[in-house]
Amino acid sequence: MALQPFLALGAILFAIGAYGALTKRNLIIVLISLEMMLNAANINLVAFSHFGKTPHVAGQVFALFIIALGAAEVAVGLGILLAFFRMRNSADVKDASAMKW
Amino acid sequence: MLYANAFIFTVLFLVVGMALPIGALAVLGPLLRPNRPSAGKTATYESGVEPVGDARARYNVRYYLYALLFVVFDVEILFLYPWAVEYHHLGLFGFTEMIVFIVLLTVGLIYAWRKKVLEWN
Amino acid sequence: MFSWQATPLRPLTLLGMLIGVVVVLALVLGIVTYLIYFERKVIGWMQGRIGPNRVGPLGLLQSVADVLKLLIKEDIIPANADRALFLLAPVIAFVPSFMVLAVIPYTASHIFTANLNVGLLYYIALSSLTILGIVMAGWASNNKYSLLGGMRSAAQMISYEIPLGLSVLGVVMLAGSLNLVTIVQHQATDRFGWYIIPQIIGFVVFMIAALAELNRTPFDLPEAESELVAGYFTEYSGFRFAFFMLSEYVYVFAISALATTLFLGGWAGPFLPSWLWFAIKTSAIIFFLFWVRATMPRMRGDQLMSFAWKVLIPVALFNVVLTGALSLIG
Amino acid sequence: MCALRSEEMILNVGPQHPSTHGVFRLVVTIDGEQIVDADPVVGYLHRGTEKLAEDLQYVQIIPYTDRLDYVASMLNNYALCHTVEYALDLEVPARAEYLRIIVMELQRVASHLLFLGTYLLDLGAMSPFLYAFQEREQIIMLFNEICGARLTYNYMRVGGVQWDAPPGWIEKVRDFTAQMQKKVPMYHQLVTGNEIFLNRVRGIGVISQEDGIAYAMSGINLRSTGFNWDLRKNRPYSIYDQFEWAVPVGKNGDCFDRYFIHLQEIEQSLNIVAQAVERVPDGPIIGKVPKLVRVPAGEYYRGIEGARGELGVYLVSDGKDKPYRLKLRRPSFVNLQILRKLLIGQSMANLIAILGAVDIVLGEVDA
Amino acid sequence: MFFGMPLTGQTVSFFLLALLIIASGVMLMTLTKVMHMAVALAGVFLGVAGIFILLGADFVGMAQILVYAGAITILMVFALMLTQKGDDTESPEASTGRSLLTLLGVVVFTGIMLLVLRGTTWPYSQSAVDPYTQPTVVLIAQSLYHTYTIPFELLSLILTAALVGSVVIARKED
Amino acid sequence: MELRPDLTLPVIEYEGLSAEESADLRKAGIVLAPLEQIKGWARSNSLWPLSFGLACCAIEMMATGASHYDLDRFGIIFRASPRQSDVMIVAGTVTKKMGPLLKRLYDQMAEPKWVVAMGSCATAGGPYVRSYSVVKGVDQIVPVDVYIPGCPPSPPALIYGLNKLQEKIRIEAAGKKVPV
Amino acid sequence: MFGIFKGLGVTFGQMTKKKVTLQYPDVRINMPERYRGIHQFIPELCIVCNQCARICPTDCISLSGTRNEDKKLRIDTYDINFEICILCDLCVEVCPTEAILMTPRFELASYTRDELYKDMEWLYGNHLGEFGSHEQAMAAQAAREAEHAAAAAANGVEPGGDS
Ligand code: SF4
Ligand code: SF4
Ligand code: SF4
Repeated sequence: MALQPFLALGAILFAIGAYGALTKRNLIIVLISLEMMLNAANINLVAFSHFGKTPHVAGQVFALFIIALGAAEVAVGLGILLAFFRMRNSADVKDASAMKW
Repeated sequence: MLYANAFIFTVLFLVVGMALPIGALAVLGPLLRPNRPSAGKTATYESGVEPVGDARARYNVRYYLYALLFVVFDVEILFLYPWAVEYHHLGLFGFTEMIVFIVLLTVGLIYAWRKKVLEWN
Repeated sequence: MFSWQATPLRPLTLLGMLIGVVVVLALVLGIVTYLIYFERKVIGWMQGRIGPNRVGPLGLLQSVADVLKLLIKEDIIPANADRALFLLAPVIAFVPSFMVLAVIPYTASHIFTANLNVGLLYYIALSSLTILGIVMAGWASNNKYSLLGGMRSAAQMISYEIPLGLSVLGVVMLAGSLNLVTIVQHQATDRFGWYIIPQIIGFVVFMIAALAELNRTPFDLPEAESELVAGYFTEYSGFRFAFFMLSEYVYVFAISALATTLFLGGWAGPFLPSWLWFAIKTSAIIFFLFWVRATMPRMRGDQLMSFAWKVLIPVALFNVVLTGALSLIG
Repeated sequence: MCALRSEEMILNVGPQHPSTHGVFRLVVTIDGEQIVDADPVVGYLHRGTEKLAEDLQYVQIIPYTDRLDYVASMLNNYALCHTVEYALDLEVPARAEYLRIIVMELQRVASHLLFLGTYLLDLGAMSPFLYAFQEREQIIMLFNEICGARLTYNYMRVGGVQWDAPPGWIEKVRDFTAQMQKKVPMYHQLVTGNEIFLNRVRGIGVISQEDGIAYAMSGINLRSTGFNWDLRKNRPYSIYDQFEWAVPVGKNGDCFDRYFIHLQEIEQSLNIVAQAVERVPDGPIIGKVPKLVRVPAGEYYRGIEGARGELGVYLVSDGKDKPYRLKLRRPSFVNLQILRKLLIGQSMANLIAILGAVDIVLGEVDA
Repeated sequence: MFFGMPLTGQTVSFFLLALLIIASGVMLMTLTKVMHMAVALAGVFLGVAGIFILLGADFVGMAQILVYAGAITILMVFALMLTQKGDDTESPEASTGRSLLTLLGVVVFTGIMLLVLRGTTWPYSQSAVDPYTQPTVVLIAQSLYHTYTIPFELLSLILTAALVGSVVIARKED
Repeated sequence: MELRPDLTLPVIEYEGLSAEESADLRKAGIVLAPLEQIKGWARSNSLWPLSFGLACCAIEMMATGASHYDLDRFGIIFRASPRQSDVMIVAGTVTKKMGPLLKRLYDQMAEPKWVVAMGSCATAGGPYVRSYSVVKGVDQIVPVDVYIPGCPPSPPALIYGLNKLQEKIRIEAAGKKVPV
Repeated sequence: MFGIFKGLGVTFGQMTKKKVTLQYPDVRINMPERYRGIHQFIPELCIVCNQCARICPTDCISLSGTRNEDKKLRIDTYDINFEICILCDLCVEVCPTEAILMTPRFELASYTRDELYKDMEWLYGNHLGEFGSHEQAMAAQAAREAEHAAAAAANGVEPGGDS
């Protein structure tokens, strides 16, 4: 196995996530898309840790950090979203763009 | 790559584990089961009476809060595992390191406790 | 002795593994069938009854009849249900329950065991996937009892997963490994013997959390008959329902096996063959689970949740710190 | 600001539901896990007993009373016979009175045992249910021997009882009483001390004394609030005044008190039975009653202490052999009225504990 | 040979996993019912976990299953249940034009990326560390608790902050 | 208790079957015969009733499930949801208000399903046969397989009735008709 | 905490106790003498006074008789409808000649409702059941119980006795 396929997969996953983040209207789905982008990044990190010039476990450690940060991000993101939802009774991006709350 | 064999073994568990329900439900089942759906039969059950309203109402925020706590603590546990594995070699430094970590999260737990997140009603 | 563990991957190795997996599957199906029988008998005895005794000698074929019956029973897909998820949910719930069995070291020679370095974590991670199946079942049924049952079940299982994960940390610290095989081997040489002795707090927390993870009395709230009819599988019939039962009982076996491995020295023991030791220890834990079921009333939802967060998690954390401190000193 | 609050949902509990003890239906409106409204729907077992009775001779009505509160048939039998005897001003032979007391108090024990069993089953404990049924089965067998039926006894008659005790029966009752008195501590060990159980019933479903009286409650539900009211003591009938026994009362009016009084009443009833079996006199078992009972015209009411409260029979007669109107005061039905008040604001899990402790029997609620 | 690669178990697994990930991802974008999306999401997460394991990072793979497939998916499902009503669906895009444009942009971006990936020669060695000589957990622990102590402690701070923050936000009303 | 000579034994001979065959069916051993008979064996030995008590008879039904009679011996365990139950034991009085609900519950049970009318109320209205609010027999609402007279039928009578139902299932699986 | 352990002790203690379960239908259940089961009717004794039919709260007895040459009434038909009979015993209570009796028989489940409508002949032969005579019934029962005891001994199970 070579490195490229993994990087390519990461890129594709990232692209799917980006598409979702840009077009979806449900804020939770947008958040999900963001998580997918983080996952794509993790694939790259782990792939480099396996194949890199000097393979090292550091890539995996960073992937772990990103996983943890992703969890924190989801927690806070959903919290904000729920607060917003409480104001507007909607989880739609369009309603959020007003940002006057 | 012999260690990978172990993972292949688990993958086989996945395959066989999926094959069983699929085989039983999708293949064997239709051959053996009677199937006579009717409007009455497929109606939603609710103690024998007609249900009022949709079941999929919005749910109490409490469930969500528990899930939230769960995510945070899950991550904590995750970081405790490598620590526990290496504990013998980490010594006092590792111990204090982890105490700080645990204390910080306990602060979060106590905060949630005080904020009555852990209360049901 | 043939072992696929050290053989490079070739078709023959693969075949060997496949046979191993199928053997495990067959064994598990048999074990589950007789677990149900055993449960009915034990609970019956504790209630002054006999339990099944008429189907086959001593009623031994009772569960066989039940399974066969469920197989040939119509399964209903409610009109209001979300068809796709309704069909998928039992599979999502069952597959992880079977997969966790891959890492359990049943015998001294690990032909049926994936000797993973992260075995313990593998168990905990995979078993959490079942929750998704349960929530999906509750949601897809579009039935109020199911949905409430599914939500409660999920909330309960996630809450108790934390103490479960924390309670085994002490064992990991003592053994210095997440590999279940290594953990068993360590127990054989450890100066304290089985980890139930130095890790008694961990063991108690583990057993309580395990009961809750299994949705068994006194934590059987989600499928509490008297409130929510049958909980998240209220709308399930026939073999789909059987798969929920199956995964429940596979978990009963799996978690007892895990407890045996972590705290009771796994397969190790004198004189008898290793698999027999394993079976004896696991049966003892399973018996305990049934015994509790025959005795306890059910806990109330809010008490159940606050028990997990306010009692079990602090105790488990304390256990980790205590184990750490003690092994620093000693 | 309440958008995040879950929406209210209407959930039907019953009529086919494992914990409604029959075909009782409760329409609860819940918000998340909290009950905001509860609406009991009765009538799924309305069988028109009172109307049927208008077309039946008094002796024919007795089998129908069996089927009212079907877990305490002896007491129902007695309520009717007692009212008719009162109307006729009949003397009941002493042996009959003793036999009546014995079966009635055994019936109370059986009924309370059934309550204990089903209540604990509702709370998720399986074994106490089966243990309670084991003891109850022994009482049922005793009844079976004396009157040949297990549930619908049709045992009492106007002026006495239908069957005398078979040989050895009194001794069997004595043995059973002694044995059962030893069994009660087992329930305390198994249930009363169990922390999980205590947490579920302590302080739950509290009825205040004022409420209890305002809702015309009676029986254990009323006594649990600390109000000492037992018709056997307060308006004595039969020969209850000849025995030594106490009326257990509670303090807090919560589910635990109701559970606990049930157990204490079992002890007290056994106490009465133990005294009664020692003194059963010889003699006839039925008084001088005309073959066809005709109640003189007028209105009569007698209330007795049923297993669930004041069981009253209100009889209007126009002098014929059939009642002109028969109205039954069914304690379950009256006690049920407080349910809504108790349930609102509680969580779903408490619903079961509260509903079970109010202890209704559908045959009696719907009649 | 398979896409210019030798047909080994690893290659096959990679392609299967990639298929799972991409299919789940595409499903996630095209499904209309939000609950179905949650299942697709679990598919993506599990697939990625598989990739990690394939790369020898078994601990990270398990972490991925534990945190993403187990915890975050459930949290998402709960959040969906909390905010959705009934059999809610993701409403079809209001402006199809915009999403088409986005799609185009994303496809172009991906194409460029892939081309770049292809064009670059990545200097890698196959020899350095056989990840299986020592359990990865141990390696991770060593670097986590020696080299990356500060980030690790910061992480716990962040987690606590996230917990407190989201509790504050989510429970503002009472 | 001593033997009572004047009691009958519940021995049933099946029409169209030899004595041995009947005995076989009664014994409920595995019939090494066509698929249908195995189906009959499984179904008859795993009858899960819907826990559904209507009135007084339900108390006797509970007593039958309790330790002294122990329905679990026959593999009979009560299920709370009609989806998972095979047999509906109508234990008690069916009122006109309850009738439609009972039908609905019956409809919601999965095939194959059976109905046992327990007690004279469910059979024909019983003591309330002249009442204005009672359905005169549950067979007016759902098809009934076994009627158990009695008011209430004692636990052994219920067991006898359920055994008859098991026999009916086996006979029908063997392609025969139950003797009427 | 100790309450829980006490409870566990109670259930465990129960496990070794003798089981109370009656092994019906393998072992007969002997209902007490007075048990109110299915009726038996003895035509020779009946004087067709009609009291039983009149007292029956559910009207499930129908009878008819004719007057003999010797001016005595003779019963012709006597049917009890067990669909609605509630086994209340009132008919037995009023019968002046004990022509109608109750037997401890309870096994009358049937596949049809019609089968529950029993005529005089059936009621007469009721206490004999499918056996020609009392001796036969008893022998069959003894054989059955012996077989069960043997099977139980082979299986090592306590045969359920009476409680
Ligand atoms: S048949 Fe008799 S015991 Fe059964 S429900 Fe009807 S009245 Fe009650
Ligand atoms: S037992 Fe009662 S219901 Fe039956 S026939 Fe006699 S009087 Fe009528
Ligand atoms: S009461 Fe007795 S004698 Fe009179 S008709 Fe009836 S059975 Fe015959």
